[in-house]
Amino acid sequence: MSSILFIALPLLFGFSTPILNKFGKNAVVYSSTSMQAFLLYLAFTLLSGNSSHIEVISIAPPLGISFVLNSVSLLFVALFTLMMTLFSLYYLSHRKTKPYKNETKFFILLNMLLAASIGLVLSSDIFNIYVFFEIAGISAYILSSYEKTPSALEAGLKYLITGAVASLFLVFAIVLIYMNLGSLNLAVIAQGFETLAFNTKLLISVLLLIGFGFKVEIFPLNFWVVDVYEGSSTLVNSLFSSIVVKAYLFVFFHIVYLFLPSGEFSVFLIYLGALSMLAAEIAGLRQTNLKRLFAYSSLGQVALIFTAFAMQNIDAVQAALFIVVAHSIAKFIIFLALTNIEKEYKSMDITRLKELNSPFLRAMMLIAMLSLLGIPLFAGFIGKFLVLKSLAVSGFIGVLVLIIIASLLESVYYFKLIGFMFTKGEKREVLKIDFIQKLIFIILSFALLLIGIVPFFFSGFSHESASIMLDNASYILNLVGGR
Amino acid sequence: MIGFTILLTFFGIIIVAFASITQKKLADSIILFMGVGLGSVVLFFIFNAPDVALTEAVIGAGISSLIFLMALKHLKAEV
Amino acid sequence: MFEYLNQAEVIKYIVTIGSMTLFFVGLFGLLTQKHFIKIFISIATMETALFLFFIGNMFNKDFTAPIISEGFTDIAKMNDPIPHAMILTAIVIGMAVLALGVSMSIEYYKLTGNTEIDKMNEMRH
Amino acid sequence: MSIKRTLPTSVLSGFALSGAFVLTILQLLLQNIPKDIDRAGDSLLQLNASEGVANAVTTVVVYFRGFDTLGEIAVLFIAALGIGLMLGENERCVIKAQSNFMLHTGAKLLFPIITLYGVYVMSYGHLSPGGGFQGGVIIASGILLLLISHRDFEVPHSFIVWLETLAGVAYVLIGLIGLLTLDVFLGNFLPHDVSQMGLLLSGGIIPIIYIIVGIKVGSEMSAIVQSLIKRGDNV
Repeated sequence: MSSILFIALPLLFGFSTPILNKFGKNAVVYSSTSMQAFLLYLAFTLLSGNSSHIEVISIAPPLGISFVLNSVSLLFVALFTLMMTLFSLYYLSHRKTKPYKNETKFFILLNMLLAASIGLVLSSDIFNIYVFFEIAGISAYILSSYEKTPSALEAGLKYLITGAVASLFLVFAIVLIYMNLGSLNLAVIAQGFETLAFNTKLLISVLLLIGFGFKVEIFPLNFWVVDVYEGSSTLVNSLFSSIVVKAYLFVFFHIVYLFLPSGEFSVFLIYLGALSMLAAEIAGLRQTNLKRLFAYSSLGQVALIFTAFAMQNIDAVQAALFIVVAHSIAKFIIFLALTNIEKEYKSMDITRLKELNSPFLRAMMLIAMLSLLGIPLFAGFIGKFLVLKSLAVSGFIGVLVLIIIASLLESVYYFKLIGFMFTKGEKREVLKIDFIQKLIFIILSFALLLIGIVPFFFSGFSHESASIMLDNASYILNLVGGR
Repeated sequence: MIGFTILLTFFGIIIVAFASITQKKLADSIILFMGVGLGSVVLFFIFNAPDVALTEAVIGAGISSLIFLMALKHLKAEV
Repeated sequence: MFEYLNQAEVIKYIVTIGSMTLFFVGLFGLLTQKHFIKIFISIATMETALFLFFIGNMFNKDFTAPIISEGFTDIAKMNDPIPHAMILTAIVIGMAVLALGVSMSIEYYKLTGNTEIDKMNEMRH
Repeated sequence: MSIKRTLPTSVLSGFALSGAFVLTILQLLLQNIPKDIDRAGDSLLQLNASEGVANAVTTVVVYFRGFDTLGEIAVLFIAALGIGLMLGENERCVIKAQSNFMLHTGAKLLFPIITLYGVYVMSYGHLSPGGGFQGGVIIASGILLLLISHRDFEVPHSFIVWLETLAGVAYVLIGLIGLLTLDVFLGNFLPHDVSQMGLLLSGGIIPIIYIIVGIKVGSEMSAIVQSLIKRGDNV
């Protein structure tokens, strides 16, 4: 089976939507959802087998573009297709009550976003990564201002301007890489990057850090994130925090591992991540708007993943992969639950949780929040535990303390929210939830509990993925042969 | 001669770009921005990149300035 | 006159310094200007500066354009086509993003009457 | 009588900040001017000779780095969609053209010439400078001319949509046919004999793809231009 299908099929469905539109109003929605489900099926069949291969586009790797499918990129592909399929299914029931205008355009954007995030993960060519970076960015800008309210447009504009500046710096880095190394293939660049002069290396790393820093929401460059989360619709936010930022995180660290396998740069990144986490959690304490609050929580979690990835050892990368999965699922649950709350109560103030009258939603949000906090028996625990453990082993005691403080701050506002949810007060009438939506919530929270209770069940796979992600030599060997 | 041409064109582009950015009137700054595009077309042509020059001519100097101009029209239409 | 300007080294210096100055002009505009259109013009200027930097640095004045035609068939003496292809792609992408941004700011203006980036404050409660 | 003009601090600090940033970059760049090394482009030039295409840039854009181009037209597609969405459903025709007789007739006369030139640039992209992007945009600028000069002129929206859909689907399908026949996505499965170089029908799939790209780019650009000029016809 060919990995190009993961990108070509969503692109094909995106392009052909106007034709599909002729077959009736629902044709686009249903066909896109079933295409995503097919990709999900494909991803899981590949996950169960032991498959690793290189997909060549036009000409062979060092010169042409190629896509590398191994167990770690497959993990991300499976995660993205799962999230996107569940999102489309959720939307199928959401549209009965509150459909978007121009649903076909909405689904084009979803398909393009899926194709681009998968492309970011699979691609092994840095200019191709830039192209996917832009596709994912543009679909995200439009999705965030999709509702065309003033705040949605403001969010979209802020997102677009920062995104344009970010891509500018990325292009600068790519230009310098090609000028100095004469290739765009990640493997060839990784081979030659060591030999560059220190100044050039420094310049390229800093430019890459600025370019990706905007997108992976790291401390000085994340001023726009919270406004974007607040301005965009709650439904779309679930995509931002579970797909878009994860794709950027993966590709950033994929590049960091290949270009700068060790050294001061990664220590710098570890401190940067820990500081961003602390900053995000401190800012999160004062929020009274649910969307803003969860946006800050997302920033904190992403910074934690950033720190874990930056450690560059197997334990930490394994931890990062666990947190990626746990955070994606948990934030997905939370934003979908918030969509339900917003639809019914028309407000996003945190005191609104007191009036929430739906035992089901309360239970789901509780599971997701406990998982985000890293309570034992929930999926977030194993990741956080492994991060702290490997920080202690590697001797980053200062970082360890920073992360523990940040986690405590995080637990303060989460327990405040949980308190709000379970105070006896004036309750509204019961919030009805559609059967499909209930099913999605149950599947996701079951996944969180499964990972939390039997993490050792997944540890073999995560260990293999982490070691593959760190194994530069075989990546380079696969791409360029014995050169 | 080639070096001198490059130097002169760069000099012109930079001055025009600075004027375009600091100009008070938006219409002026858009027209000046077209000048930046034009200068870079000349440079791309000198740099043996006729394809890029053609693209920059139709897109960088042409369509995108027109998009800006139309946007200006929209922004002023309802003052 | 000005023969020394024709050396390959000197051309590279001219290109680097010139394009970085252009980049500086764009960055200056991005940091100081407030109107949306000015912001987009600054970003476009920075993009143009990068493209000039790249193509100019990869340019060799003794070589020809990478097109085989009568009299120009020596493959070894052609300029590298990859930068040209990359810049071709990047120009189109940059234009698409700018056009989208412009249309978003038009719509934002229609709804709020605001054209300045500093006054975007729908979110501050 | 002198008016003292003082610059606001924000301008000064912006100047200082950007100046410092760019000077640092410049310093680092000038210390290491890249040497002439073997780059991927040189190998591609060698390979290009075997594809039967005169313009190496076209081969690189359309074939060797064909996936970038696919992504690029996806970017344009989404951008056109977003612009249609943003400017879609308000009042019609904000920009009212006050065209006189000369502009009216001149535009009518020029439009066929511009279109012809666009088609030429598009279909000779593999032999001379130019190609799909440039040709498509040239055709779109011809349409822009008509839009400005003729108040009632309008390209039917459904026509644009069909063109861009068919072009996009055709591009991906050509890629998939390559996957089926040669086991390589976007493989050049049509005959591309070097001896044919210089003819209009040479280079296998390369000119075909570039024409498809041209149609796609032309229709996207026309859609963008039209939705910026006439708001309201793009749903």
